[in-house]
Amino acid sequence: MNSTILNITARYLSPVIFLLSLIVLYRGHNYPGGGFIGGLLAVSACLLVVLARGWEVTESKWWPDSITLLVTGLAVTAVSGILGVLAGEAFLTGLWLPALDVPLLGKVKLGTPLLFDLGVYLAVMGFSLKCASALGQEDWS
Amino acid sequence: MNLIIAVLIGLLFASGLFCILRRSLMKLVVGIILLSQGANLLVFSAGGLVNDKPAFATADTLLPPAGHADPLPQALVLTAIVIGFGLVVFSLSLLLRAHAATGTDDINAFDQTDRLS
Amino acid sequence: MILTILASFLLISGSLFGLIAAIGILRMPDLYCRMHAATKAGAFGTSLMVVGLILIMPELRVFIQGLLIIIFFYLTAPVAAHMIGRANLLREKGEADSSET
Amino acid sequence: MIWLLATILVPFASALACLLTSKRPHLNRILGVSGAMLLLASSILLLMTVLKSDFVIMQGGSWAAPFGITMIADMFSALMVLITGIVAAAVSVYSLQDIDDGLVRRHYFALFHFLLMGVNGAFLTGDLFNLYVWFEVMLIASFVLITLEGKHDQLEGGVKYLVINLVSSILFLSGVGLLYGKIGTLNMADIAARLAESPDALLLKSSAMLLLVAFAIKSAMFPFFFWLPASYHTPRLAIAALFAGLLTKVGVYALIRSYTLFFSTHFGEIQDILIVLAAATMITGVLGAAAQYDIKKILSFHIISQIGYMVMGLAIGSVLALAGAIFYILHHIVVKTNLFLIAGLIVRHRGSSDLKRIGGLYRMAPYLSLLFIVPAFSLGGIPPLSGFWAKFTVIKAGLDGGHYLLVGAALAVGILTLYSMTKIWAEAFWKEAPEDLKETSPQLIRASSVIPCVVLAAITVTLGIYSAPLFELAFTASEQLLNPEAYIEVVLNQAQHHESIAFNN
Amino acid sequence: MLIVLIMAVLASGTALATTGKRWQHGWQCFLVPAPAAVSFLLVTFAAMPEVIRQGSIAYTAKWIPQLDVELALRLNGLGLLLLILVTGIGALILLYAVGYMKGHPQATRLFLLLYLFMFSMAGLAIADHMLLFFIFWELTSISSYFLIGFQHKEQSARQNALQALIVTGLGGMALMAGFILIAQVTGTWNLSELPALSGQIQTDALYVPILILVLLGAFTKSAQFPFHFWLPNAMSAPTPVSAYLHSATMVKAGIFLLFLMLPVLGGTGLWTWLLTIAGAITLLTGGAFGLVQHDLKKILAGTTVAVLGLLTLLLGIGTERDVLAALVFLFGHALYKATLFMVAGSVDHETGTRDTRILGGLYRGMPWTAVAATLAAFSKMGLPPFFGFLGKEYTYKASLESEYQWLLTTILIVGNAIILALAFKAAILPFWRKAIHPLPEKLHDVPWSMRLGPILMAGLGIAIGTFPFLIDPLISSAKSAAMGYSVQTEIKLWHGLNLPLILSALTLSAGLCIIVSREWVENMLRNVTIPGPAKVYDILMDGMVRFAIWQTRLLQSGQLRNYLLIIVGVTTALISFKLWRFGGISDLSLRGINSPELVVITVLMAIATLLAVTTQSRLTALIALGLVGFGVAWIFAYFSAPDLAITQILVETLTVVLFAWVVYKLPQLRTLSSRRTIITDAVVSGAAGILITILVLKSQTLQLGSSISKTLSEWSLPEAYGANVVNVILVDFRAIDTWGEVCVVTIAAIGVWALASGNGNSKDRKSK
Amino acid sequence: MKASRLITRILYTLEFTGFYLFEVVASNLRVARDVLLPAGRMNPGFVRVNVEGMSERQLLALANLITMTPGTLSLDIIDGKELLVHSLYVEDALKDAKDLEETFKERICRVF
Amino acid sequence: MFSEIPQLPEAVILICRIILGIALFLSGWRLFIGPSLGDRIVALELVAALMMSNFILQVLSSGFISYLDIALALAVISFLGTVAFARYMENRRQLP
Ligand code: NA
Ligand code: NA
Repeated sequence: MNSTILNITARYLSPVIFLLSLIVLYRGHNYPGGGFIGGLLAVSACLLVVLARGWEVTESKWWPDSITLLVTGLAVTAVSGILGVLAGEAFLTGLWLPALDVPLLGKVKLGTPLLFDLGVYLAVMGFSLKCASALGQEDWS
Repeated sequence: MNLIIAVLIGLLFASGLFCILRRSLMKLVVGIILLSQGANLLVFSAGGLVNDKPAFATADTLLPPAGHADPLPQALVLTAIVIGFGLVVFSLSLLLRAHAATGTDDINAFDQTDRLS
Repeated sequence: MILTILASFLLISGSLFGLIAAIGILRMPDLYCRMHAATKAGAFGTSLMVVGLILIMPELRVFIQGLLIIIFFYLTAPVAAHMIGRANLLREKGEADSSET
Repeated sequence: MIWLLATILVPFASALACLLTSKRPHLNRILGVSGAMLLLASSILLLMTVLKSDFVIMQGGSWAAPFGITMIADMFSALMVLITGIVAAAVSVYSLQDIDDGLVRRHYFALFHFLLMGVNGAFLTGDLFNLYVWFEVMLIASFVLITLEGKHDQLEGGVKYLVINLVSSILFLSGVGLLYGKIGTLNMADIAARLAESPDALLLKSSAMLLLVAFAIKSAMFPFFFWLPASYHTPRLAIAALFAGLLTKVGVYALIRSYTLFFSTHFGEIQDILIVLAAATMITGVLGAAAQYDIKKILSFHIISQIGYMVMGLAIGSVLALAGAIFYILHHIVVKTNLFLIAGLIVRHRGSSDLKRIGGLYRMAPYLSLLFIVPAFSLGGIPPLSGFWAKFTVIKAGLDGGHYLLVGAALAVGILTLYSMTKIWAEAFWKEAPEDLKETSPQLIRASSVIPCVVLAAITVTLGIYSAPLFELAFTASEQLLNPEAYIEVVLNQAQHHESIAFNN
Repeated sequence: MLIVLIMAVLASGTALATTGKRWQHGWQCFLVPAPAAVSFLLVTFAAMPEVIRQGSIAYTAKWIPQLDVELALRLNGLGLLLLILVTGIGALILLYAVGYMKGHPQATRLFLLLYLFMFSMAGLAIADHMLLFFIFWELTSISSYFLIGFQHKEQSARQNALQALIVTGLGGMALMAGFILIAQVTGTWNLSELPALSGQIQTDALYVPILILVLLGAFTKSAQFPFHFWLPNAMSAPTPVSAYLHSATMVKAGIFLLFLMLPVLGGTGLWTWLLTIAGAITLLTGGAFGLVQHDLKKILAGTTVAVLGLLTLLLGIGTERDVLAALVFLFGHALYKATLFMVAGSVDHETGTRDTRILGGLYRGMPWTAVAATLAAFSKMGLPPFFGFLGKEYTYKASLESEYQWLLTTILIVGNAIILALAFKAAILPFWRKAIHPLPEKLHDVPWSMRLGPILMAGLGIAIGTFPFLIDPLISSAKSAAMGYSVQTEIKLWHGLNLPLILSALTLSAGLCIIVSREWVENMLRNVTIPGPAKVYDILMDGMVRFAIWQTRLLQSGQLRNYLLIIVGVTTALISFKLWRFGGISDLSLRGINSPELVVITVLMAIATLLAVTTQSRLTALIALGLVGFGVAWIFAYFSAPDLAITQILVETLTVVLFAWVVYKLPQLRTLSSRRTIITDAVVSGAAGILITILVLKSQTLQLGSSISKTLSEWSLPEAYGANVVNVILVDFRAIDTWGEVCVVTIAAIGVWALASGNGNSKDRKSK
Repeated sequence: MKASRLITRILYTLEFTGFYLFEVVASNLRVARDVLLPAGRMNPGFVRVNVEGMSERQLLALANLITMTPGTLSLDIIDGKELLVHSLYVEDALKDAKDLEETFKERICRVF
Repeated sequence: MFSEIPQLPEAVILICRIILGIALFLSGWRLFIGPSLGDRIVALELVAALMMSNFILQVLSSGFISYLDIALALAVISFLGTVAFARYMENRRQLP
């Protein structure tokens, strides 16, 4: 039986948490955070929705498929490593773009380590969603 | 400070070990969790404990503050926490499945595979 | 100086409200009453401390994050209390049902 | 460097590809097998590179050596990676029949490749904590594989396997932590270099012991082997073969690596313990096998007893002994994998691996008899198969070092090994099939199940008759291990090189 | 190259044998034995002259230089003798086998194994490198294993095969160790170089172990007391196999080894004592065994054992005379014993029994076989002018010159008399006495392929006996090789009326006495039979299996708790021992406490931990664990690890959330253990915990050198563009770790999903 | 027109915020008193508030407000019509419900 | 990254810590004694709030603002935990 209050709260809160997770992901290189923490926050957002609306919500179209998340995440980590190899350096060598000045965000420095962190973010999300649905949805008998 | 943390780590290890020695399936998970908490704390404290000086580089000196905490064990523990997370969730699932399949929660009943008949 | 005193006052009273919440959940007779104490005083205490922090560390980051924490707290704490209370209600009802049958 | 990376990236990429295609089993199988073949190819290329230049090194992230993670292949690593490639190729082909579509859908091939990735990572890393990580990759993949079907006995065995190996991981982690706290570095070469300067620190000894126990559990040494006989006989035989071949050997690899590289200054203190453990491992393992009446269980216990010989090589510690141990590991991986695969064929023929319930294979499947004889007698140390040379080398090293009791144990265990192998032979092949079995017709066996066994058996015979090239490599590896200065210099000098670049920037 | 050619021909025989089933009719009978015959001819007419002229011919090729192993082959006189026997008798036996196995579904396998065995024996004869010798030695054991177990459907055959393998295998292990030690002492692996180095070996401290190890090898292979018991049991093999393996060749391998080692290890008191005593006991035991048997093959096996004992005894004394006697005896024995085994096989083949109590009057149906048997029996009895007579004469000659002449001579007389009686019993009686039972209706002689061999060899026995000079060059060259120096020998049939001749007569009369009173002797021996080494073997094997079962039950008890208790206990003990040994616990760091709420947190965590351990409620455990996790996060935060603290909080909560979903599907938390168990466990885990505490405290006091993280912190911002050093480590400095970690969680996700989504076959297993 | 509505809305919001803050402080002082002093005057019980016709957002705000104000705690919405409230000082359940409705409902509907 | 550590009497922080310590202990106590699940959840929630207060103090004592990040994360996740437990409490009676 779902609670209306929780439902509304989740509707407002989840996007905020999700946004927060992206911020945490991006800021991770300079502040506490990073792919793992960001990923877990994103999962929290998803789980909040699940808690509010039940597992049916995971069947909707926009719900992320956990295997895809996992594979994408892993692939992104590997790609960020292979880019280093393509540049003639060792695997996972950080390659950086020159710093950009972006309005609102200030100085932005983008590089493969951030890409790597993004991979971690996706994979962690995939992992947690997969586990959550396995534990929460299946009947285990 | 170290003494109290050290005792705590010892306690976590002892309790974890005690739990995995129990026959109740569920205690295994409890034990595994306690043990990995203990191990994480152990690695964390092995690098030395520093209060209130996280390893964040400041913009002016480009260095973390003098006497900052050792970031490396922290990174190791972070990896270990994540790995432990995966392992704990998997262990839990395994126990659930084992419980469902065998219909018992007594590990002593799990002796079909390697007892000499 | 005034700011320091004010901040100190806020910090200490924030902590005190935390303590009150703790005493509350220990002393109150039943779950609902305990929830009164925990939900109100817990959120309040922390918020006071955040305000104290903002006062003594006048930085944008502190302000934004502090505000975020307070808003978040005041948004979620009632919902959490509602969920617990509701669950408890349902549970009591369920127990009553099962004892009837 | 590219091949070193390839031996890890290829299984990784294969795993991802298999993950994505699990709903199409046919495609999944093709990807799984071709991934293994690619892995084999890159491991051969890695070995060739190592032959040319002694070491292949990659500093992860291009960070100078003790600061980033060093991946390095010396001869020992390269050989281990090669044998992994061989096992991978053989088992993947064997899996085509042994693993049904249901298991393929449960991501068998993805797990298979993740496991290989972990194994290769463990062989190639030059960083202690990174070794822990690869161990975990390997372990969790093996946990999943062992329980993949969810059968009763798999779950039972899996629980024991899991708990004991988790304890090992915890000990490993604690050991690494304490070691780091003590000497402030994780790079193995750097640890070695730093320890050489201050050899007698007490805490090192305790972390050395923690790591010893952790690796001893992984390599199923006495008295830490219990998880292995409890679980190895439960999964499908393709999976068991993979485990039997590779997993415990990663533990042995870690033991050898740590006690030749960075604990070499403490070797004297640990030698006695290793000798006792090696002898006890051999004996308890072989006696365990003697007590069993199921092919899979017999083979499982033999893994333990053979681990004893490998550790014996390490414990003796001479060039000859280590070369013998390395040769032993390589030979044993081939043989043991093959025996498990053949056990699978026996089960296919007879529907069981219980010696009391089967028989008559000598008449029924002469090709299988021959196929079994080769690895079985090789395991028993019958000349001129590979096992003989392995055993001979280790025993000779033992006699040269004056370890007479240890050698005595090794010889006696050799005979008992033969006893077990002939037990399987006599009961499964020679003995007449029990009445109730006579009518059962064997299941279809596809060529894809036989070819890997034949190839592995051919390797065993070749390694026996023409073992000189491999011994050449094993001796090179052994000398590299016992003279770690070159290794250390390669790792750390590169460091200085990079450091200068770093500061010039 | 010649040697290699001979080996190659034999190897080609192996290949031919795989098609052997087709070649069983008419002239095709010769196809299978042909390679053996060719190699025999090569040996006799190509190799022998060379060996006699040069002393030896050699061939060396590289093999495994890293282990000092090379393909060193060298054929000297001794090897030549063995090679002639192996190939010559082998060819005849193969011919016999073709007839014997006609129509047998597994004939091919037998031919194959016989060739394999022949190849190994030939290799033994020509190996110069000790390890090569050992390889062939083991190969003979293995091929004999398969041959003994040929009738594999019978349990006894399987058991006997195993017994032979275990006994000879043990000897083999000892031999390998002995060889390694010899190589260690002398620095060479080549057998031909050893006689010159014998002084070095015999003065070395390792001499006694070497001697014992080598003798173990030889004794087990040659069925010397107390390892003789496997040989009679090996008679479960088909007759051609028995004939070949257990008379002519394989058991001679041990004697051959003794010949080889005589100039290396021989000549010492220990050598003499060990060999003569073992030989004498074996001689008498073998004879006694033969006397109580009724099975033709068992009787023959008994005499084989006896003869092997006799040869060992001679080699134990080890002078030139003894060597000569041994060589002659060995050669003669090979010929007549192979004949007699084939005869026994033929009798079995035609009558269906080998029981001497039943057999009689066979000369009528099987005249050719009867003649061969009789000739061979005479040779065996040592009657002149048969080959056997020569052997016996030279034996007496040798023993009369030895130190304990009368004791040894008496033993030899008794032994020879028994052998004589056994020859009578096995080869004369079945043919020439009156038929006891009616013979089969159509008793006829065996096909000629089975006749040719016995007759040829029996005829050779009388030929050589009459014209012994025929073998002079061969025996001389063998003797030279055995002594380690060149000698010329002339073998004569007639030495005049001397003491040995009188002793021969004495032997004959003693033998006749035994024949006459054979029933009484049989009964007497049967009554005094004492449990022998065979019993010991059984007890040992049985004990081994029992011990194995006991040990496995004890260690692999199936109880996870026991496993963990052992692991934890041993680990704790090992580390505590190290700490105590090196005076570890004196300098612990015990710094003060300055944070009140950290104390509270720790105390709470401690209580929560204990609660998690003791509670019976799953939920309480879960919440207690959650509190522990929060506490850890608190500690992380307090000690400057914000990333860790956040991660810990998130992970902890998610774990609890995931748990909460299934908490009621989880098994109950029950206390199942007994009080005593609980106390034991508490003590062990408590000790482990205390140890960990001490280790942690120690880790804080000792620090060597500076940590690499200093550099990491320095590089973090300028080089890796990140202020958060921990994150930079995770995604850049040590990104490979993180990569692996991501793989771990991926795999874990697959695992959890696989465990959750159905259970394949677990349901039908459950009903079991 | 629009601007004036916006301004009124802002004013109402400010008023509401002030009210909310005051209630929060008051409620916490009350809690402090209840916790620290003997609980003689307490009379816990349930009160049902009619919330028919309120939008979801308004419902959320109402529940929140009730919880954060002195002595009351919203527990559940029953069939979308009634808000079940736990109160520490119940004198007359109906009257209390009326009070709550009057104090909060209008303010909330004005702002949200 | 690090701000200047504000000029606050050390005693203030110490007092706060002591108070929070006691509060923590008391809520821990409730956590242990329960008796109902709801009580425990409430206690755990309070522990989380007290932890957040502690992180605020830590900002003051270290000048490291990012401790607030932990507090924020804690706020998010503790809400999730509470909701999960509450859902679990509801469901429990439906399960056998
Ligand atoms: Na772990
Ligand atoms: Na293994």
